[in-house]
Amino acid sequence: MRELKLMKGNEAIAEAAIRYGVDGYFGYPITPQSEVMETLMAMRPWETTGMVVLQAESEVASINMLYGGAGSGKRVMTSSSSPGISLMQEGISYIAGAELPCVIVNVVRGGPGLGTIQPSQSDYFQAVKGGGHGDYKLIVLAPSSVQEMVDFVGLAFDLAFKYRNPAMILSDGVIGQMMEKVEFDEYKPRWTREEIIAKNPWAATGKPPTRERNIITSLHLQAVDQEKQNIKLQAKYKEIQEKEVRYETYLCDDAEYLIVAFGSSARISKKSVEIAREKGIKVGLLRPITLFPFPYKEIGAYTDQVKGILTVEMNAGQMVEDVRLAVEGKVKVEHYGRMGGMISSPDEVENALEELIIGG
Amino acid sequence: MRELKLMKGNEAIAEAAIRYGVDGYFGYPITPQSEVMETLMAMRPWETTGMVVLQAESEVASINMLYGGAGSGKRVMTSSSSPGISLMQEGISYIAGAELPCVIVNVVRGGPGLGTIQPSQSDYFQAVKGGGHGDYKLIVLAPSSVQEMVDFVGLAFDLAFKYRNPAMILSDGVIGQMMEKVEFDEYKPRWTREEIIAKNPWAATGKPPTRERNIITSLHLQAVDQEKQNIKLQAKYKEIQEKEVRYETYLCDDAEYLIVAFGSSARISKKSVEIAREKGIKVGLLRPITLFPFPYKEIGAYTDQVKGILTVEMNAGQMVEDVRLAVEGKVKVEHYGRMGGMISSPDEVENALEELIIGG
Amino acid sequence: MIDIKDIVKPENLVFKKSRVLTDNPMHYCPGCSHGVVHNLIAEIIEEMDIQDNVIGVAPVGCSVLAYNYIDIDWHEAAHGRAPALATGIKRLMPEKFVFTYQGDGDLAAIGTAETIHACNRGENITIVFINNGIYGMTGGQMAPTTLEGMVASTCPSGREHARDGYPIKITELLAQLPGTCYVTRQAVHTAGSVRKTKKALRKAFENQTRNRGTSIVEVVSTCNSGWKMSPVKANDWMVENMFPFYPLGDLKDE
Amino acid sequence: MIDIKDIVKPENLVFKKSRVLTDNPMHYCPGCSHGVVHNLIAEIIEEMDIQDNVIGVAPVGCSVLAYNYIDIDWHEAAHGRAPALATGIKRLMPEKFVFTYQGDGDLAAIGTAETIHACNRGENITIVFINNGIYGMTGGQMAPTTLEGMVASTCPSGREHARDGYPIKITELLAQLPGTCYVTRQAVHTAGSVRKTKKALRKAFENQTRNRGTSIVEVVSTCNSGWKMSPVKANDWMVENMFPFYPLGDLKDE
Amino acid sequence: MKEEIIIAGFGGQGVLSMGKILAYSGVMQGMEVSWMPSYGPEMRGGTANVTVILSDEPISSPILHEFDTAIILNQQSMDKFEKAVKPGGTLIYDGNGITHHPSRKDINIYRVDATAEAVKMRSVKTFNMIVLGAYLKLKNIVDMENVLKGLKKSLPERHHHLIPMNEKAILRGGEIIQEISVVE
Amino acid sequence: MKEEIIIAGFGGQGVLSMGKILAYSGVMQGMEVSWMPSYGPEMRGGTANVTVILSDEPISSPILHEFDTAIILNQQSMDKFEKAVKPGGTLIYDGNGITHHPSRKDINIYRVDATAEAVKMRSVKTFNMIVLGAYLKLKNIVDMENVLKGLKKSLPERHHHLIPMNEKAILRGGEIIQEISVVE
Amino acid sequence: MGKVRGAIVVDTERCKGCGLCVVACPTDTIVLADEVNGKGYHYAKMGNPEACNGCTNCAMVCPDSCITVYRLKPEKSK
Amino acid sequence: MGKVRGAIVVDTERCKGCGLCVVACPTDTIVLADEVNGKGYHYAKMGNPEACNGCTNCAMVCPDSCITVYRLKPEKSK
Ligand SMILES: Cc1ncc(C[n+]2csc(CCOP(=O)(O)OP(=O)(O)O)c2C)c(N)n1
Ligand SMILES: Cc1ncc(C[n+]2csc(CCOP(=O)(O)OP(=O)(O)O)c2C)c(N)n1
Ligand code: SF4
Ligand code: SF4
Ligand code: SF4
Ligand code: SF4
Ligand code: SF4
Ligand code: SF4
Ligand SMILES: [Mg+2]
Ligand SMILES: [Mg+2]
Repeated sequence: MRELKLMKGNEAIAEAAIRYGVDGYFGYPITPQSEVMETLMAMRPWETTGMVVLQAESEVASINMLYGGAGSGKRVMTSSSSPGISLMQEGISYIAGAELPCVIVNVVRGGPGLGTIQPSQSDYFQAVKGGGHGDYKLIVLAPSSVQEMVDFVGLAFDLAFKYRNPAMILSDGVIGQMMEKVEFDEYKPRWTREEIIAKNPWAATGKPPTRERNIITSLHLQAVDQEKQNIKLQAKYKEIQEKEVRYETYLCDDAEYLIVAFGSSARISKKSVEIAREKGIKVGLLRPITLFPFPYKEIGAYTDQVKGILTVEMNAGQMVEDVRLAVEGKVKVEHYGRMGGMISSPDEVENALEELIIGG
Repeated sequence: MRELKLMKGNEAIAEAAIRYGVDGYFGYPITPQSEVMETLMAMRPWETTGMVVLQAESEVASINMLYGGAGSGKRVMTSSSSPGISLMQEGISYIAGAELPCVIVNVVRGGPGLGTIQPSQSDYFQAVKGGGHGDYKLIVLAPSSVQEMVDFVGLAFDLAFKYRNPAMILSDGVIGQMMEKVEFDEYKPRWTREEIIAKNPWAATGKPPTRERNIITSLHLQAVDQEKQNIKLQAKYKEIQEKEVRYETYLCDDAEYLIVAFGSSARISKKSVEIAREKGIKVGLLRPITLFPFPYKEIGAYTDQVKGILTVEMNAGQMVEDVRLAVEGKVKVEHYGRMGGMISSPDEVENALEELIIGG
Repeated sequence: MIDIKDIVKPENLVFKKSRVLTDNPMHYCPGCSHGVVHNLIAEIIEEMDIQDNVIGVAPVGCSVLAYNYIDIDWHEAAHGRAPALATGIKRLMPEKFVFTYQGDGDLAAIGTAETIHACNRGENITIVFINNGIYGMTGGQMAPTTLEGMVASTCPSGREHARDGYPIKITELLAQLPGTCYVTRQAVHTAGSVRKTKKALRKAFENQTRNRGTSIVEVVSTCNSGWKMSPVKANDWMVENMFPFYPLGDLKDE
Repeated sequence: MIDIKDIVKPENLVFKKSRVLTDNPMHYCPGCSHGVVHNLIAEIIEEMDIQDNVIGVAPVGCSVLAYNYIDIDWHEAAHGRAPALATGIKRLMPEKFVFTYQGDGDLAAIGTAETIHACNRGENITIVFINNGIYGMTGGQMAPTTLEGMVASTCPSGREHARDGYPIKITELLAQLPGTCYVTRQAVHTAGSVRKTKKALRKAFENQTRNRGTSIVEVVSTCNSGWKMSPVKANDWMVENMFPFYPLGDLKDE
Repeated sequence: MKEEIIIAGFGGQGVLSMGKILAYSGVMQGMEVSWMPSYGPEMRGGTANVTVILSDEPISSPILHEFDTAIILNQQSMDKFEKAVKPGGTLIYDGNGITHHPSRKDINIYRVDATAEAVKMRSVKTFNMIVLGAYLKLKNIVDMENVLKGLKKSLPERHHHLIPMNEKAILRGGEIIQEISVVE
Repeated sequence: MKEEIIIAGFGGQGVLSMGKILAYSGVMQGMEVSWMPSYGPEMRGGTANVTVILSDEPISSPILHEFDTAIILNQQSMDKFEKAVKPGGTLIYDGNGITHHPSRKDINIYRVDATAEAVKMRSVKTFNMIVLGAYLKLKNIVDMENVLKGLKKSLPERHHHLIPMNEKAILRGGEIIQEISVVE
Repeated sequence: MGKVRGAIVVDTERCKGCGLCVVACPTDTIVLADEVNGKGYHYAKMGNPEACNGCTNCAMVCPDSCITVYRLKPEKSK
Repeated sequence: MGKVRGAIVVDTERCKGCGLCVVACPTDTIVLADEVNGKGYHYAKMGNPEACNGCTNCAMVCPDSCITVYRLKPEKSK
């Protein structure tokens, strides 16, 4: 039986990590996500599952501890919020270049700079286009409930290991701080040493006489080797784009208009859809769950059906570019968003739909 | 009379900085741009113009020295290459949030991770979409000759101060390492203390009794204040988008096809245009000089004229998204690029044009 | 009997809030040491008459809002990077007094490299270091200077060195760098200690006129919120537990 | 007379390249100290019979390609971050021998915070620190350990402390952290010094079985390319100039 | 059934935990719930508030701009949230420290002097339970049995001995709530 | 007029500075020039090469895949660049250390034993000037006067006393170049 | 010569009732009020005004600069 | 009892001619060849083979592990 609790997103993701058999967490405090590490430290998983929890001296250190840990073939995770994630960009690029699986949680707050600690979605570009240098992609999952904070821990690790690619859970202050009912699976045992070696033959676990040495690296001094690596990476990203798109629709079947929104904006937009429907406006909600891979095709398919699309984001308009790329000018696409920690009300969104899309 | 020299891009940008009256340079060695600081150290501008040159302990320190220096209302500059620029993302976001002018040079190399030191353009997304957190924009200039490395120092500073916004010169290993003829202007004097205070009344230069204290900050604890700041920033970016687009065209008047390329890819593509023209293919080249603001409208205007657009980039396809956003599905847009430090030959590009656009 | 009214007269004034402090009420928790140190800095600026010639750098931490209270030009810094900012500022404006105001998480964790290298270069700045053994702003997590056994939200059963590392005496390390000229550790829990800290701060600021290198004043402080004690109790706890590990006094004065 | 042939026989073998070294020719410049230290590490791994149980972490620097030469599992690190990687690795696999192999730019500039905090936590790892007083890989820029007056491409008229800061004795600082158990400074310019360094490295690796904290072996090295001297000249210059400032010997052995 | 509540007061008044107990009670009753605090502001002191939603159906937005009920525990919160009560909704407040009493005519207003009562009961810590009791008396959306279960779930094991005291406070709250003005 | 040249050899053979002097000579002659080195590879030793373009018109791409002339100074470079000479183009090489001599029939091949000559002239450092002299003898694209100006411009002031020695080496290069096979 | 007399004026609205002045006062002059100020704090006040000698200790340790101190020069005191 | 005799074998293709072995050899056994190897380096070789006592100093300081050392046990030497 699944266990029912009332929990904050940040607490839930911590407990989910322990239950999923994560091997290590490395992090540094920052609002609005400090409860992740606090919960782990309070639960003392090193006494139960054997999970390691360590407070690093900075986010730069955290991400590089993750880099080391991931190279061991173990399940490792960090969490932070926007400024801390910016500090991790070099490390993230290395991890992506070395093709290591790991999970990075960003509980986004408003920027730029020190900004505010209130919720935001303004790190979309950073997460999906690559905030670090070089051509790489993270697998990006956007939870919109505390339950998904829990469920996506497992999903993120599964995808990360399947593709040997870092995965990011792009959450925000709303999901991190709110409490909801949440159900947990039973504890899963951590992988044994033998399982790790069997599943991750590439891992640097000590070179036995039976194999060549394993080298975890992102370095390819010669351009021709680097290009080969880039081609390999791009092929992988293409495969992910083809196979791993996840999204959810709500009242889209007869929709004449579409709202596209992720994470907590999608929750708010759901209510806006209800308000609009009450007014007789046929609008549906498409919620991308994976931000990379983005549901380009799936959104593109609606261009025959709908007359306009509104993206709702807590930022100045970021995902809207991907939606525009998806529809290729076939229908009107507009963006509505509050910024800097302000959160739209469902009514505002509904108004925006009427003004920008239906009326506009 | 302008002075004529034969110089590497990296050397030229250093000399240009001194001549333009830059006040401070802070940097950390990394290939392929270490000559910037080496040239400055060899030229000892502190003995002539009074410019400060300091080797920082890291790129994190460099960008934060820049943050401090920029807050003084002075002209400050740093340079690095891809991994180093990734480390600067938090600082860049702060500088953008605090609305400070400064110039950051990225001599891009192939990534992700440690990658290769060979030239690349794979930091386009990072530069224009925001590698750091929060909604912000850099003014991004892409030189395609050593002369432009020189000229864009002045342009970048002028735009940076005009809009109180960090500007990036997005170069690459080709432009940084190649020598070409280059002409320099006369030395300009550095701003005097009085000029600085007059031009930059916001600068933290010590609070006289005659004004309120100046506070350089990106912090807005209350969401409503942060949103105000974000709205202000977005208005500024919009103004920049409207007023500061710069690009160059080559043989576009009668073009049936268009190549869009920036930086050193544009040089190569120019030759490809010539090759294609010799074959009787009517192709032109549009070279965005400002990557933000991107010439969306200007490229969009060609959709009535051309049958297809090829973007040529030394990456897996980044600027191509902006070109697609510009044309809104009206003409076919494809990307051609080598990666990881490999450089297309003009013939390859010309072939790609025939295959992907004309034939495809 | 003398009436209070007879005493409370302008000519009898012996102590009032510095005019370099603004009237904004401070956001700090009741009893927070930050406020006391703010006052001292304001007083010194007033006494040295350098209000128009000083620039403060406040990184993230409870005191990032110091700019609301001390009436001078300020620069916010990213967490840990104040010494780098101060380097940029001071190198470009060597005639200004430049100081950083850093917490222990800031100076001794994320900003370790920037702090050590600014000191090693002997940047001619003043570093004010508020060591309250905890991350105040983010709600009481373990800091690099948290004592062994001390409870924080990320070491809820007390710091254990095997897991969490040792409390770091960063000031002792900085004192060994040839770039530092004055390194001292003080406190502000009694009037006497406040007086000493003020002297130390004054010297640390005055050193900038002599271009002797970096001056550092550590103030062993309380964070009663993070420590989950009353302000008075926190002072006692500090005397009993922090002082033995972080003994007060000059570490270097050249 | 004995013929060479009579001597060169398997039974007379007294020294050969460790089998833990691969056959790849090293990319290092002629005479580079990195090669000597690589050999020693390979020999120790062979002698301790831990080839299947050791993980090396090599950050950017000339030795980032160490993985081509020492035949063990390796992990590349970002510039300065090897101690953080090693922390991640060792915490998750405490049964493995984990070492970092860092240059002076790496360990003492960009990686200052990671190095100090790994040592302060007493991570049970071995740090091999190649101090050649310069940034070798990027072509000879000033390092934090570059001596005063020493020429590098970013201090072409010699390091001046007023502009460039002082050379930093980071090893002395690390020795003071309670987390370190063994801190020593060695060299590899003569057969005798090579023998001593080997002993030191062996102890530093063996310490991991005793979980005593961090062991650090600094090797004062040459970078004849960066120094623009012949390898032989570079050794002499090192003895004359580096050793007085970075004296050899144990700084801590607990 | 759906009830959207804001509880607002000083940090330290137990606003968040009151909301949590209420939310947990809803869970025990088999309802959907959400609890969303005002967090931060990475600074000390100041006000705190929490939005609690109890509903029979899945909750879309945990963040609201108007409420069925506002429970208001200081003047700053009164200034901010009186106007956020839906017409016909309910406002409950503690009179302590309130200088501008609520004046809307289109909402139901109740007062519970929990601060004073807590002092009387010599257990300042149960202040928030008195308020909760007042609310529960008024809005009968969760059964007492489930409230006690919720209380138990949200208190750490080591504080379970405090449950009887809290129960008493909840009941007391129900007794002392006063109607100020009610819209018919 | 346009001449696209690659000069390739060991690091340390003065490949880059030979290219720089050639390019500077072009500048002195009023031509457009570009000089693009193989840089890095953030590691020591290995080979070095530089692409120099001299042209009457603006230069589009500084990076080429085939060349009018290849000047080849070691075996590795021979393996890499013999095939990159345009048909009808020119290959000049130093025979020292070359085990596989160039064999193409569609290009002009010349040999200049500059290593040997430099040893003879007791000035190993002028090796690259001998090679340059050989090239200039063959391809008369820049006047000697401008070459000397270029030399002066590219040497730091403190090395100007070396100019006469270098001039001698350039002239000597012109004398010792041997034709191996020439396409008519 | 009479005893030195002092007095303090507390900015009661700024005061956060931390009690540090109470402890710092050598003469036990200060107490925290039973009433609270607008922010809900039991502010500091002179409980025993005669005792104050104007030593300024309280003001120096006050984190919120709430205290102004006056001292009557002994020669002026009667 | 005869003098200890040794000999070294240099992997001349790996050798980079750095000369460190030459300096390290206590018996001046090693010289750099006039010829160069495939990479252009003047490789090390025994110039004075009789002098070698097999002390391994040269091998220990060689950065490129080019040197293998053999030693004839004294009792075996004639
Ligand atoms: C890059 C980054 N990481 C983390 C944070 C969150 N943060 C803000 S202040 C702080 C630490 C505060 O502790 P300290 O420096 O000791 O100052 P105090 O509040 O105790 O005075 C942290 C971790 C941040 N703002 N930026
Ligand atoms: C973030 C980052 N900054 C800079 C560099 C460039 N870089 C590579 S190695 C190095 C320093 C090498 O010096 P050191 O650590 O002393 O090693 P050595 O080569 O001397 O052995 C630098 C600056 C980089 N790769 N990454
Ligand atoms: S949290 Fe601590 S440091 Fe911050 S204001 Fe409160 S008492 Fe002061
Ligand atoms: S540059 Fe220096 S450290 Fe690097 S390989 Fe050459 S000699 Fe060694
Ligand atoms: S020290 Fe200041 S804030 Fe604290 S109680 Fe006394 S007057 Fe009030
Ligand atoms: S001035 Fe001195 S005696 Fe008077 S109240 Fe303050 S501390 Fe007490
Ligand atoms: S030390 Fe090694 S590489 Fe150097 S010359 Fe001797 S054998 Fe050759
Ligand atoms: S073994 Fe000893 S004696 Fe023989 S060559 Fe080597 S160093 Fe010289
Ligand atoms: Mg602190
Ligand atoms: Mg080095």
